[in-house]
Amino acid sequence: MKFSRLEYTPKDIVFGFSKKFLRYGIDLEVGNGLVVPEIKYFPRVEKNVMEEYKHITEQLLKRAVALGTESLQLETELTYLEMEDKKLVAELINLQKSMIERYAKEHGLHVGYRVTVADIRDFGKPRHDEESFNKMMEIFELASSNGADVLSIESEGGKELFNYSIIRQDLTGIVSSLGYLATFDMKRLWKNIVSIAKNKSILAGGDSACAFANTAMKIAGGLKDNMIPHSLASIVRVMSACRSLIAFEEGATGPGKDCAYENVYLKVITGCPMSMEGKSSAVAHSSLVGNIIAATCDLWSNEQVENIKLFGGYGPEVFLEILHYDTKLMNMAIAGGQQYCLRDLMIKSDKLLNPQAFVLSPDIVYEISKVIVGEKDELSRTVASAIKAIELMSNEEKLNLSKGEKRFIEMAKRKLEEIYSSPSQKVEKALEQYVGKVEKLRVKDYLEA
Amino acid sequence: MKFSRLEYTPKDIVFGFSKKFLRYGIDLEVGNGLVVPEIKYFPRVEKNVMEEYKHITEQLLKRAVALGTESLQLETELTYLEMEDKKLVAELINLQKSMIERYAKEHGLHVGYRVTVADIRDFGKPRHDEESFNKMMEIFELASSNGADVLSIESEGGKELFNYSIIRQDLTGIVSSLGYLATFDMKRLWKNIVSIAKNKSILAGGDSACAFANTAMKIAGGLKDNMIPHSLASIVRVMSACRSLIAFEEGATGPGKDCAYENVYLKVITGCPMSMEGKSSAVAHSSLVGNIIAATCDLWSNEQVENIKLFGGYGPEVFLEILHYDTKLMNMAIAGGQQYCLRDLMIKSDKLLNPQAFVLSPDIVYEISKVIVGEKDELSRTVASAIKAIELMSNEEKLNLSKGEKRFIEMAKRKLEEIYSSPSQKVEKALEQYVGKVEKLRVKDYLEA
Amino acid sequence: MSKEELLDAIRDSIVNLDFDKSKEYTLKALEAGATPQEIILKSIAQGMEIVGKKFEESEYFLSELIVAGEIGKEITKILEPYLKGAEMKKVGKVVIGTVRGDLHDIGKNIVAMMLEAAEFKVIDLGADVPPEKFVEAVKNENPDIVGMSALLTVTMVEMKNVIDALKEAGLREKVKVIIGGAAVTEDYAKSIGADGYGANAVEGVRVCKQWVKQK
Amino acid sequence: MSKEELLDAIRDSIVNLDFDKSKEYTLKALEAGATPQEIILKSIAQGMEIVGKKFEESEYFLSELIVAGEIGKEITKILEPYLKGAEMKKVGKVVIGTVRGDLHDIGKNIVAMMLEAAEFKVIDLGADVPPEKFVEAVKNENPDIVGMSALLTVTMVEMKNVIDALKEAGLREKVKVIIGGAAVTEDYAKSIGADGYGANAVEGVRVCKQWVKQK
Ligand SMILES: [Zn+2]
Ligand SMILES: [Zn+2]
Ligand SMILES: [Zn+2]
Repeated sequence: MKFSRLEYTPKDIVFGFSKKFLRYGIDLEVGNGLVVPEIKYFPRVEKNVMEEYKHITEQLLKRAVALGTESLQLETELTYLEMEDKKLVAELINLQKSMIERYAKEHGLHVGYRVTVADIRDFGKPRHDEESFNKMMEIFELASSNGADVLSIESEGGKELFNYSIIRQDLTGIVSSLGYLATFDMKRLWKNIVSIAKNKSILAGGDSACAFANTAMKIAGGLKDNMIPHSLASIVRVMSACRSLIAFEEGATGPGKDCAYENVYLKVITGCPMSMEGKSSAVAHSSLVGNIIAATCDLWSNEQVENIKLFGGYGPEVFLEILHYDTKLMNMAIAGGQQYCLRDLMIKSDKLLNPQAFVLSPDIVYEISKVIVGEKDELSRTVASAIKAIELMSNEEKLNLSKGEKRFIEMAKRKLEEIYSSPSQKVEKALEQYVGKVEKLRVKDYLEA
Repeated sequence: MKFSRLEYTPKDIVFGFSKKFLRYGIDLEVGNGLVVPEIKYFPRVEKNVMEEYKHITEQLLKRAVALGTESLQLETELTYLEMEDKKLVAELINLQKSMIERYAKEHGLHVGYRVTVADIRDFGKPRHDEESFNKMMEIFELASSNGADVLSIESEGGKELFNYSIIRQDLTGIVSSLGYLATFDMKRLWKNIVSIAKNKSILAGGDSACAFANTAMKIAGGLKDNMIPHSLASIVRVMSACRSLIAFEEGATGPGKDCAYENVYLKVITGCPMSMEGKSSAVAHSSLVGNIIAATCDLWSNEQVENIKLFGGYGPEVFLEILHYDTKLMNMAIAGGQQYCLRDLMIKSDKLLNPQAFVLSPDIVYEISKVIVGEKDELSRTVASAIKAIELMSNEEKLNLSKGEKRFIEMAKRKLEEIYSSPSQKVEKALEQYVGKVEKLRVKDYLEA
Repeated sequence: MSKEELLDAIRDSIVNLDFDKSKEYTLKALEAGATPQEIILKSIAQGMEIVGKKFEESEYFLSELIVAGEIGKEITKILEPYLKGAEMKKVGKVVIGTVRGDLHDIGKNIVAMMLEAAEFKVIDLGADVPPEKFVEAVKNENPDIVGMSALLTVTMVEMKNVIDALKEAGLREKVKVIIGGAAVTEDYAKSIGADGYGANAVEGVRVCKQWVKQK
Repeated sequence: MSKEELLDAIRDSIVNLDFDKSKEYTLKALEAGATPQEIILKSIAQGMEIVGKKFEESEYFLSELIVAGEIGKEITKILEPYLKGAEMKKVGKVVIGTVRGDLHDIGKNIVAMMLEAAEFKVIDLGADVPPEKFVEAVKNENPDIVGMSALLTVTMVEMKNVIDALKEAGLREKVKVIIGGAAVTEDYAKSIGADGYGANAVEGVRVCKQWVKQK
């Protein structure tokens, strides 16, 4: 289903409320006037995997009781190694779910449980590593039948060309990757995931462009790092939104998985509830958007923290406490009808300091999303949304842009408009030249899958 | 100087503003309409101390530049081991200060630097371990002449009796410790510290009752832990405020050091700027007051974090980023004149869930502080403020109190009123009985020092 | 009041944490012909059990458990002259202390008191205890268990020194060693060769109980 | 335009990151009698130096440094037929790869490109590289340096396996080993016996430069 209108205006979009709110898991409601903490964690390598997950789950549920956190979501992101052992995966999901059920019953907690499957494919292998693809689908099945409430993935179709292009600030390559190659892979993948989730009556959550927008953000670094332009990272984010939207077009319902900070676009376009991560995910990566991203979240997350001993407890429980207070503040605002006041502070906090934050501001998101739903196909919307973003950046005089950023923006405008004049021809021609030059790039396998 | 009136009403006290705001360090202004992050850290034991501090300082200043944190404060809390080596202390303070100066100059940062001296005294030794006392004063001198902008300590006079009493919920012992023994030690200590600071034209910051209110909070634990009553922990906090006020009566000017969450009292009574720590100090200890304590802070802190490697960087820089966004939100509220709206959300978030948060609510603080400044001496104000706290707790029907809490409150009311009828007699008589029974208690050494 | 009623009244005043009343009834019970053994078994032990149950059921606080234990101890002191050398049996003996360099002893104190409430004989060496003192105490007191606590990461390393000192003195095999404190983890316990670890006071005491049960 | 003007124009178009123009001027310069050596030294090397300086002064982005390097490489390719076997001298040779189990190669790619821009010969083994492949490459290519990258903590342990495999094959002493990636720390580098560590790409390249300078 293609989305053709927007569900919110910049005025009415706000944290805790989504038009298509959800009820799932153990009495959990998401997006119906409550922001819920979503805690993510990973085991220490040197430890027994099952024991680590048991320890993490127990400490989290205990801490929730100790703090009076009534609603929460746990997310287990399976690692590459865990993916190798199906029996282990089934056992660990079972274990976590049964612990969740026990605590929820004893203490009246409302809990959701998301399982994220790793994209283990080697895109350099024939047919895009069909064996791994099948394994991923089996793990989705396993997760569904052993207790997951929400399925997610951070899929990586197109990333081989993206990696090549991003460090060369090569916009043709970036467009070809996100607006073309990735779209084929997303459609195939999400048809499958949605059907698995529907079979088991659980939720198909969404697919964050971690390998794209998050990678660009990490490379761009701090305000003065000069690795790649922040304005480049910000149009990658916009283009990533176009790519991640495909999961919802294929039937995902959310709550969306966030890692690439593109979910505010998906919320405006789909009306589905979204997870976001911001300041508290400093434990996993620094960002320049720590407050603004909270303005529209339905679940509020910490990215991932290792199960490491800190003075105040282990990593996961410490970050659950931080998320608890963040969400409590937002929920208190909702309770008093002051959500818009708090939201506006969050937006103002970051918006003009950096282009990456700028493109997350609801008014800007709205303008760009209008362009996204107005275009006829994935490729054109990818290019057109980036052009719109560039235009809005250059028109905002108060936006903090260095000379280098301005130089890039000028260049990007020319380049993107050139591509927009005949997108598929430009991309198809460019792809011919990338083959052979870009390691592991197998264009045909995208088209045939 | 005895404080006899209150500097704020519950309506006008708010984060970022203090009547007696301060300018110090490198172009740093605290309490004049800006909340400043104060980051605390400690080195890994197995590492070279100087290298650790160098690494920590560098990562913090770099991260501040990367994020655009314009104002910040670093706090070094000297460890027991470091206190043994005066040369090392001088070198490390010198090192940190010179790094701060270099970065501040290159990047236009505004930076304050607090050094906190450890209370290494063994109160069981004759004359309260005079050798250690002298060593502490030498370290204060050293810190002053090597670059510290603010001096602080978490002094422990009275804690031997407090430790004995708190786990027996023995109110006579607690009152004798905080309202009597501790006051002698605080006066002596702070006369000395204030004079050292004045000599070097730096700031005498303050003295948090870590060994008292923080200990009580830690023992009380989560909502359902049932270790000691939370209402007991909350009156310990109020009594601790009476004790910590003495530093300011002896001439401290702030910014107050927080660890025991008593600073909102000190702010109302003295008008001096105060550091507070809340949700982001979950890394050091869990609390039930993570949001409410932010409502009135001037510096906003994380307690302490080890220099441990996390995925998003080392502990200190990760927590600086979290503090950065917390303070940015508050500062944005100030910039838009919405500080009272945000403050009220912070208060409402925690106030009624637990007695410990309840006694941090500005309206409650105001009522109790009126009692504090109205009493004639340290002992009576300690008892009277606790009685007032108990009264306000029992009068608030919406306050979440278990049966056990209510049982304790009834008992405490009777007991405290009994003490209040003739406080010095009751305390002196009780102290006679504690001697011999309480390890290391040397009552005479308090009176004679 | 009959003797039986008085024994019940002692028990109830322990449960109500009322030392004055419990003392009053104890003296009356002795007058009414109750033996010290009766008072210990029927009043104190039962009172403590009720308080313990109320704590387990989250009705009482740990601090109240401790207060009840103290009242029990005080009453036992009153009974001492009547006991004529028939000492109460202890389930085991623990030498406990906070390690050298660490002045934080409140966690250790809580464990010590809970152990006493669980009828252990506790030798408390205090805070800032050097390895030699632990060794000496093990030699002289012949305990079943040695417990060490450290709040700070910097002092945690001292725990290994104590274990090494016990080994050198040939005493390591005679005792079980348990460690705890904010900085300590289960891994650390394993890595220095401790026999057990308590994440908190309740757990620490549980481990000690299990050890003496296995004996 | 004179030969000298054309050489400057090539240099400037490299600085402006304009491949089309730089190609056009290169062909013209060759026509005007410039030798390939002149173009390499006066145009490409100087252009790269200016771009490098602009990067150091935060005027240019790292990505622009990389683009300039790519343009330089493309022009060198145009010059190849004219060079008649006189290959450009490289400052050193690096075998680089992301270790087995880790598919994250973007950090490794950045380092590889920066090394090339710094005139290293780079043998890039790609991602998910098993120890045998590192050993083989060291045998066949005889590099000065081996660089390994890992983003994940779980795959970081593979780095030790590579070093062990090099030792077993008797090749460890022939190369310097540098490691990097989000999960890696300096301590870890020391603990597995690597010679160096790069906290980021810029630092990694700096370490490599120092090593070949010391040779
Ligand atoms: Zn991700
Ligand atoms: Zn993420
Ligand atoms: Zn403290």
